[in-house]
Amino acid sequence: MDKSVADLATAVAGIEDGMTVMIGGFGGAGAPIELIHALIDRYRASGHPKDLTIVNNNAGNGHVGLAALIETGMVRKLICSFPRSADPVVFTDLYLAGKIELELVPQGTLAERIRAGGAGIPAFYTPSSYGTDLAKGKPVAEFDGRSYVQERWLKADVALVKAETADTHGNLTFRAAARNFNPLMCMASKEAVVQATRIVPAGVIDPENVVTPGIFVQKVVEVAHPQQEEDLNRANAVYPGAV
Amino acid sequence: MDKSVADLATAVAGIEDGMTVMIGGFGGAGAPIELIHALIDRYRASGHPKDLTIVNNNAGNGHVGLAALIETGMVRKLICSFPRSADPVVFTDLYLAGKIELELVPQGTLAERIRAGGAGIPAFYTPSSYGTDLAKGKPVAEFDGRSYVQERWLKADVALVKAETADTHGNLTFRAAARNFNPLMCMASKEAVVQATRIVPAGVIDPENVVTPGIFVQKVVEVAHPQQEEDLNRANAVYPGAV
Amino acid sequence: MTTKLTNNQIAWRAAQDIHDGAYVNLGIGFPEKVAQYQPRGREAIFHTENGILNFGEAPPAGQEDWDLINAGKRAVTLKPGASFFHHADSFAMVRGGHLDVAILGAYEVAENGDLANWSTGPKGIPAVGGAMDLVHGAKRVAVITDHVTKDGKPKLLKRCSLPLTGVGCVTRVYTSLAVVDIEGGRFVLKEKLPTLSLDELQAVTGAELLVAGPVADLIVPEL
Amino acid sequence: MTTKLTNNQIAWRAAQDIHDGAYVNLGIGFPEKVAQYQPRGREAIFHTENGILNFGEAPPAGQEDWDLINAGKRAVTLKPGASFFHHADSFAMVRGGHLDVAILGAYEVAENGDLANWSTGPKGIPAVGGAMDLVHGAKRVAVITDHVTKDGKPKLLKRCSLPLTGVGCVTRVYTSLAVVDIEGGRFVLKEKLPTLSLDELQAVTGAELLVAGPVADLIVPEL
Repeated sequence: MDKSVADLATAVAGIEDGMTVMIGGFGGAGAPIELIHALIDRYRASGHPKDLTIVNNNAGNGHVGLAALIETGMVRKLICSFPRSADPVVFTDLYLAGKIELELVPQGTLAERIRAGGAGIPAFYTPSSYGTDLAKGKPVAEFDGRSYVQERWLKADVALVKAETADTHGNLTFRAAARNFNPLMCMASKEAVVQATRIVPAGVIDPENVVTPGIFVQKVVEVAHPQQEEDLNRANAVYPGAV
Repeated sequence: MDKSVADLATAVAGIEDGMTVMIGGFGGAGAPIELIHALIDRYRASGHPKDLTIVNNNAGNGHVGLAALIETGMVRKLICSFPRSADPVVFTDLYLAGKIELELVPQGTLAERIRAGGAGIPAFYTPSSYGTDLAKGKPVAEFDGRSYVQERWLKADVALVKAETADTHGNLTFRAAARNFNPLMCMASKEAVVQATRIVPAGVIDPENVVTPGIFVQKVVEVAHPQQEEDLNRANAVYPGAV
Repeated sequence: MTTKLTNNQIAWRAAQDIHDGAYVNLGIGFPEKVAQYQPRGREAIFHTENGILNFGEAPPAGQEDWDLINAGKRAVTLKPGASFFHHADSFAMVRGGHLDVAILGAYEVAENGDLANWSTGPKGIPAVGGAMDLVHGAKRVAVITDHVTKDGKPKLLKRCSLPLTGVGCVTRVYTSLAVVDIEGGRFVLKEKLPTLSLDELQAVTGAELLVAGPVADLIVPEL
Repeated sequence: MTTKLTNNQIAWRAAQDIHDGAYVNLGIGFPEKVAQYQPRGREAIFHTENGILNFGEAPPAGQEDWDLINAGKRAVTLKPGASFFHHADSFAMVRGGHLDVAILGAYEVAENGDLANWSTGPKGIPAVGGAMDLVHGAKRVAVITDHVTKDGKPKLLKRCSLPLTGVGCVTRVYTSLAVVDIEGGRFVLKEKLPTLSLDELQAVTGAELLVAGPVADLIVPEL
């Protein structure tokens, strides 16, 4: 079994018009910049994929990574918790112009909905957002005298994920807080596509230290020197362009 | 911060009559034999704690560990998925005599109910047990054309847990398949009491390799040479007795 | 009647349908035998509910590590690329549809796909384990079983009489006499022992066997 | 009116109530200051939603590791005993009641414990982050805030006018003028600046301040 693929273009080849794509990362930590840029390249060359629904905690920053994806015009809808960041002008302009949809989800609910999607739990109850505008239209129920909101699972066709080490079976480790949503998105997508700083033979990662077992991963591609969104933005990088 | 306690008796001192106690382990792997035996010692010396509700995957084997706890008469009710094992005569006899209650839960539902208890999710839906006797009396709901059973969280007053390495903050690693229910039970209990093969200073365990973060753990006690239920049973050990 | 397949032979037949790279859960007991008969050149990854992916054969007697066991509490070994995880993650794999195949034993299977394999009724100690989870989630849920009970009664039935493990969950049954698919709430015969007539097979089956296409000979090596 | 406390002084006061060994989440921005004022001899463990327990101060400029950030996306460092975990585990800590204290900022706090701190209304881009999760689950949810808005209007109100973050969730408010508890759906004054009269304080508070016991002087060092 070898889940590694040769290049980034092959890695993102399975994404089609109208798909839901989860993208890992919280801010720049764990953001799979190279996979996102490969997807932008494909769109610019072919006009596809478009009308994507993207799931991410944020709405991108500056003009690279997720922000660049949005700027390119491929994204129909964003599901996220915090689209207001340091420099999200790309999303802000499109949103205020009514050109992109937003589904705003509390961060913990977003994480749990994604986990539920991966774990086969179609719905669950959470206290988060009870009594607020974000609970409008959702079923509520009382358990042990307290009120809760029912939330539905969230699944995706594809997840784009950044890992530190991957083995050929797709077992993954992450780096520091770059872990964030990445393991959950692997679980919740039909095809989890992972860029890893290194790909090693099966057996190299200690079974005790595997964070995401390979069963949740379909493709891995090595990106030995991944770019960090924060560094790119501090250099005012623009993609495509002088990245 | 130092969550380590000096001895097993201190570790189990917080368990009172009528409490719900989760006990880690699947078969003998990850079963906190020494903590269980310390609890039996306390009961034999003082008559307390009694009327316990125990949550475990199984019903014990032979006459040590959980089986010995049940045999001692401290347990009013067992919540488990598989009380029929190699040698569960202790539970079998008491159950058939109507002297112990049983709540039978599918194994995956048991795990998820415990995680839900730890994660603040009061209820969730699962396909498991739909249409079976174990779903009787539980609410059902349809999502996307498929039927699901509503299950409630499961929490405990105390969890007895076996880990491999603990640090003074209560960060834990486990050993192989001895992990099983142990991390979940730490999450779902007010007081997670952990026996670890070694206790190390905070900072020794790589933050990447912590399986259970210390926030879920209240007490750790070192048991440098833990007994393995399977070995004890193969030697026909009986507790208390020639263990 | 013809000589039926042995359990090893049923397990062998089931193993032939496991594709390279498949993630597979084998139920406790008889289904565990399937792992022995993986076709050469194919690499399946075995999952056990208690938290291991990619475990291998039992170690030699005396070399067991009792922290390294499968759901049947038997000692196993690890293969390269193995991983450990807790029970909630393990059943996320099961319930979340990540397993390609689950192969289970059965007391009864009904033509509507219902399975009964956890309880023989109100007497004795009930015990369910992971069976009710495994029947939901795996992309393909198959059963391996003798075609009839020890008393000679059919195990493939119109409706189950014993307490159900799952509703409408089984898609293929490998028996000691035949391979039967469940399609649209009916048993569809796919393979049968060549020495057995359709009438003979129908006589020991508790619901109608449809023949919706060619019925292949069920040919299995001596094992 | 008397000189109000600076943000640093409000943060200092809030820090005095954090017990040794407490697990604490500090909201983005102003609440992050609380970490600087941990009393000597007490060790709190700080949690950040994006998956770190026991992080420490910012590294020197130029030595940032942008994979090691807090929920405010600022670079942090690690203290001994730190751990990393994914977002679902992180919010299990939050929602599951494992944090001892969450300290958040506020646009408005109501006497019934309602909090509004995520949206100033329908204009602009809505963004909620982890606030709606943090207000549920932590054993104690405290707010630090100026006592009034920049326009001098009360932020402690009978009922919130802005979109709610959580219902009945706040138990203590540290302001630039006072420390106020929420008990039984009422504001109960616990401490006030010694130079400020009760009437003066009431005049800038949008709901009645109960005095149900001794009111201590709110005394804070120069910072």
